[in-house]
Amino acid sequence: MIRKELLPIISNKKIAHESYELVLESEYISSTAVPGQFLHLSIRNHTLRRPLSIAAVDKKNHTVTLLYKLVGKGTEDLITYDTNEKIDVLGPGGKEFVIDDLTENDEVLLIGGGIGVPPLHFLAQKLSEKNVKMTMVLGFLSKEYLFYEKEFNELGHTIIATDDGSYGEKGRVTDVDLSQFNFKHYYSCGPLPMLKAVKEKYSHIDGFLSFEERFGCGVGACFACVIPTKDDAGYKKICQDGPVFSSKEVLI
Amino acid sequence: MIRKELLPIISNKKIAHESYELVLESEYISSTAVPGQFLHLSIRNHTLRRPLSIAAVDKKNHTVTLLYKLVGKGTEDLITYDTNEKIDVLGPGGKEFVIDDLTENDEVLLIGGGIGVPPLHFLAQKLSEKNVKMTMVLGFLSKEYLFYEKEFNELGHTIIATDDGSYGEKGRVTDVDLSQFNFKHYYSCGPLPMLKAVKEKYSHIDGFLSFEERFGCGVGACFACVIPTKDDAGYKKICQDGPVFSSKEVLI
Amino acid sequence: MNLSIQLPGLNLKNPIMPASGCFGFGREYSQFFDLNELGAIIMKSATGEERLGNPTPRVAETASGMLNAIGLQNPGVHKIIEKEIPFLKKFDIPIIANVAGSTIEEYEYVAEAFSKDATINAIELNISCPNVKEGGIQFGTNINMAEEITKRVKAKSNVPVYVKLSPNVTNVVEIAQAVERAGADGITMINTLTGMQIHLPSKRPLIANRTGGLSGPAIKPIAIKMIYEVSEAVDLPIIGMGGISNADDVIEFLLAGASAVAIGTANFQNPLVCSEIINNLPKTLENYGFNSIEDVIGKGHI
Amino acid sequence: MNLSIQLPGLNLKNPIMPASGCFGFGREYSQFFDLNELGAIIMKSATGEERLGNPTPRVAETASGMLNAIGLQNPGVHKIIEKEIPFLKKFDIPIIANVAGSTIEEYEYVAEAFSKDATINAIELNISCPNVKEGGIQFGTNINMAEEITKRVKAKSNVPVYVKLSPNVTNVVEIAQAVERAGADGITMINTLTGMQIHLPSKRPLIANRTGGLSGPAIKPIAIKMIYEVSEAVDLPIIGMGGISNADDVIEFLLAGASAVAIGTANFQNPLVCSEIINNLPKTLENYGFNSIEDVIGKGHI
Ligand SMILES: Cc1cc2nc3c(=O)[nH]c(=O)nc-3n(C[C@H](O)[C@H](O)[C@H](O)COP(=O)(O)OP(=O)(O)OC[C@H]3O[C@@H](n4cnc5c(N)ncnc54)[C@H](O)[C@@H]3O)c2cc1C
Ligand SMILES: Cc1cc2nc3c(=O)[nH]c(=O)nc-3n(C[C@H](O)[C@H](O)[C@H](O)COP(=O)(O)OP(=O)(O)OC[C@H]3O[C@@H](n4cnc5c(N)ncnc54)[C@H](O)[C@@H]3O)c2cc1C
Ligand SMILES: Cc1cc2nc3c(=O)[nH]c(=O)nc-3n(C[C@H](O)[C@H](O)[C@H](O)COP(=O)(O)O)c2cc1C
Ligand SMILES: Cc1cc2nc3c(=O)[nH]c(=O)nc-3n(C[C@H](O)[C@H](O)[C@H](O)COP(=O)(O)O)c2cc1C
Ligand code: FES
Ligand code: FES
Repeated sequence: MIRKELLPIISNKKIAHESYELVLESEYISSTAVPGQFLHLSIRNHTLRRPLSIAAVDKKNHTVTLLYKLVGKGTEDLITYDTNEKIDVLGPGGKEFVIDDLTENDEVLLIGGGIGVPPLHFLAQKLSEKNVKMTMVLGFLSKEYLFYEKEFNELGHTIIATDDGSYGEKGRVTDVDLSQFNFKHYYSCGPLPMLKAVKEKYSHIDGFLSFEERFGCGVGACFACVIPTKDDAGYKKICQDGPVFSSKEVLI
Repeated sequence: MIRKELLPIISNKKIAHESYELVLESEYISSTAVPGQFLHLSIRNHTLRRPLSIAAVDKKNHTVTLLYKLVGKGTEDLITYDTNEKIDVLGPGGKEFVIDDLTENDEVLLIGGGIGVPPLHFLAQKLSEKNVKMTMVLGFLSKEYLFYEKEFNELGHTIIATDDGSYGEKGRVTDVDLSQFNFKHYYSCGPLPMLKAVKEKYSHIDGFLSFEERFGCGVGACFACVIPTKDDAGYKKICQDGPVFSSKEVLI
Repeated sequence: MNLSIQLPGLNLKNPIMPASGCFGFGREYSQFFDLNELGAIIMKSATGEERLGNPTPRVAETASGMLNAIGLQNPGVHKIIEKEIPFLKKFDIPIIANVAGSTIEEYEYVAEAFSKDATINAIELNISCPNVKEGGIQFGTNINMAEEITKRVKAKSNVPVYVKLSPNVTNVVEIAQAVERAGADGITMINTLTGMQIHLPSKRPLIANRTGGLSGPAIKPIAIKMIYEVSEAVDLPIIGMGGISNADDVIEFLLAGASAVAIGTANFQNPLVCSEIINNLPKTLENYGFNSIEDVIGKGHI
Repeated sequence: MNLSIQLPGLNLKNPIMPASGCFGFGREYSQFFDLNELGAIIMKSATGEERLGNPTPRVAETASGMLNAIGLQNPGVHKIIEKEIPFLKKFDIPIIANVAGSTIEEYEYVAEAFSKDATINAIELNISCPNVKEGGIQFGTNINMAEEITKRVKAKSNVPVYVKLSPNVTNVVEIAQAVERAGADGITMINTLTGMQIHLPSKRPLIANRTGGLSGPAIKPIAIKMIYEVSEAVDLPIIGMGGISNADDVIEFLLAGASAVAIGTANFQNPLVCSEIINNLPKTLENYGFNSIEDVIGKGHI
């Protein structure tokens, strides 16, 4: 269930070019959130909240980690929050990446691009607990945008790709050749063009995609965030039915 | 000349019921401001600045003191500023209380009510330097609203009046009998009804009145703050030609 | 303090209700507070058939406000009666059905369908939606069409009809008088003002529909002015809306002449805002020296 | 980067100018920066005779905006020519005289007087002031009157005439087309939206005139939308205004179709805002990949 909480900020620091890590304290969210879910942050002087995926939780220390990119007015103001402050948060929201049918030694693929990388880290944490075999392909604009490489390496086989080749493999995440693997599922999050390419390249695999859209309410009431689907309704709400959808249900 | 400065806040504390003291650091303002002038403060999230009279300056330590009453949204947000912060200020603005024709031992009357008291303190500081004999009548709603009594007593003969009689003399500042004195000038600041009563009671004396109005620009450009006057123009701007006017020129 | 107020068809325990389209059909917000606290609920606009609305992005943030171009997406009047109203029935609050359409016939059809459902207490006639190609605002910006559609919908409705006015007009008073002539039981105002935001990185209107409806605190002064004028020109009760986010705002709308208020955009920032305002209202009314809601209505007029 | 732009009668070194009524006649702001930095200056509205305006309070703060009801206070066209223009003459910037009045005859009289002064480069015809009983907005909200007054004033003017449009209309495009037919050389938009704020402690409209004009960032989406539509419907250059407070806003207005912009309310918060925007403009244009002002105008259209 979504709760409205005023959360203490443990830290809010830069981790790469235009990229920041925000750690919040919340016993409720750290103990109930699942990979794929997001928090909806109220940033001072902004009419609308901003959605950010949960990148990690620490049940023992009751912390929740968010990773965000500086893209506009809201995130510009978010970086000004200090450790001693509190921030108003709605969450956890949305549906998770489906992993219950996975068992030990199943092979899965995680593909993330830019600000789509964060939710995959939380997912990788959970999958490693299940001892699922992961191959993770993470795409960044260039070396300076790279973050969390160490954290991902600790969780499994990680391949970094940069558009300009300044680090790791040069090119897009879908250019990486993984034909030797036999994946049961793929999990992907990133910009729409990337998600389309992934869905196309791995059309033979049951995959799960996490989408983004500009939110109004973030709880399913305003119809701001719909995405076309194959069912009779013809649409689903990203904030409530998503952000994660099966590759088979969405029309993109 | 009016300057736009970002000033460090030395202190911002409560001094009486709904009444606060804000001390700012500014070499420019502390060394150039004269009694009767005001500062125009930019308070975060407010489209319009808020005018506050200068209540005291300390040339040695480069500080400027403002005293303000909590009356609405702007002042509610002003009390949230901390010592480590800075605040955007325009000033000093407006014309001063005329005192150059006063010489040692001249007798003058200062009458202030509520948030009209602050500018009189700065004036009293200047007059005491000139060894002018002052009688100061300060009106407050009740005892809990009383502030700066000690400061005024140190500068001269001070009479406190409260509407409910909870402290000092009961009644309005114009009820106080001062017939034994022979004042050369009076200087007054406070709510309009009080200024009218003062102007009427002391019509035989050349006085100076400080007025308030809702400001737009605060520099004389927008015509938001006009007050009717006897000259052919028929009006003057409180922010630029005032806030202090001679009792002979204004029509109230 | 007694917060109740009686309006045609609406027995309100307090004057606070969520605005159409900002509260869905209540389900999502019922996880944040007990909907029984509300004075009433206004449902999202309903059309004759299901509508998928406009392409996304549908919302954008503006200074103290937001733009939206949802485009009346809704499952259609019958699915609403079948699937949503049974949920709302469980609460002891008046239900206002918001009626929209592309043609007068569609409006009539939707109003008639809702009128057959005994749980609907009143109809809000939305002739002011700026985000659809046909219908909506075109009915709300023309005196004759506003009068005509109100008459026709009234004839098909067996519950009181509140007409929702658009602020995108030269003279809102004329429109209000027209719907009064046509037999409206009340007025709700204001709907959103048409606006646009251009997204600099892409050099294109941010909202896919290009224009959207402006709502939030930014438009409050416009709503107050229009309600103030309309309340002096017509004898109909007004449900006021436009930028309300706290109890002080509610009192400002009542002073301007509204008899109750609806809260829209503020729900997105704070899902508990309706509940919090209802709880703060008695204390706030007291602070300003009022003893009841009736005591405040229209008292801001000179 | 070259920020210059040529408009009828106006050779602008950059597209930034203060909006009428928010910068007086320049004197006060000249103590904050060198007025020669400006692209041009628009003077406060002038009437035939001196006017004392409305009673105070005349301004109130709103969410991301403000209300004003100055009521066209000004010393009258002759005193302005005699006392104010000599001061502005000292600067090397185009001067736009804003013309107002209660009757068409008064508008003609003021325009003619300014036309006789060689230092005036253009006239801004204010048919959109919401704060005076007669004249002003009534001319700007009626197609025929807008056309008529534009024709008549054009006939008396020997400098280009820019007509200032009111946003308080159902269809601003019709008004824009009417003034184009009447021979206007350009359009300036938008003037303020009529609004009201009720002061809770006194239970009365805060502004003595009751209603006032809403300006500031709150109205920017409405200005952008109207400029976007008008620029597609007429062939006249548009000077855009409404809530501009930084260089990004300027680019948004140019993308919407404005050829230059005016800055009003923002001057009150920051007396240096025009100067700062002019200094930031080259860098900001570069960031978004533009090489000139021409390069941006109207590029936000799909
Ligand atoms: C479910 C969900 C999870 C997300 N998780 C993350 C995350 O973990 N880390 C992260 O950095 N970002 C994430 N985003 C995107 C993030 O919400 C936006 O980048 C942010 O709201 C931008 O706010 P702003 O005010 O800074 O930018 P704005 O000024 O609003 O816009 C600046 C740019 O950001 C883009 N943008 C704005 N809002 C969104 C949005 N809702 N979705 C996608 N793009 C947007 C716009 O295209 C624009 O170019 C997520 C979005 C959703 C819907
Ligand atoms: C030249 C000048 C000097 C001033 N000096 C002081 C001072 O030293 N100390 C002090 O406490 N106040 C002073 N004031 C008044 C002060 O500016 C207002 O109280 C303040 O702006 C209120 O802002 P707000 O947002 O809190 O109140 P708002 O929410 O704007 O209004 C709340 C109440 O304050 C009153 N008010 C608002 N603005 C003004 C104004 N400009 N003038 C008078 N009343 C107003 C309104 O009537 C209203 O009832 C001065 C005003 C002027 C013009
Ligand atoms: C996202 C959104 C969706 C809306 N949908 C509708 C709608 O379907 N029908 C309607 O009559 N009004 C709709 N409105 C208008 C609101 O009901 C209300 O009139 C307007 O937003 C002003 O109130 P506010 O400032 O409190 O939001 C919508 C507003 C928003 C923000
Ligand atoms: C205090 C004030 C006074 C104004 N006076 C005039 C005026 O005399 N003539 C005029 O045409 N517009 C006048 N305006 C309108 C502005 O020129 C401008 O059109 C409007 O404020 C929108 O721009 P902004 O949001 O940048 O302020 C005035 C605006 C304000 C705030
Ligand atoms: S953001 Fe409101 S329904 Fe998804
Ligand atoms: S406040 Fe603008 S002229 Fe005085």
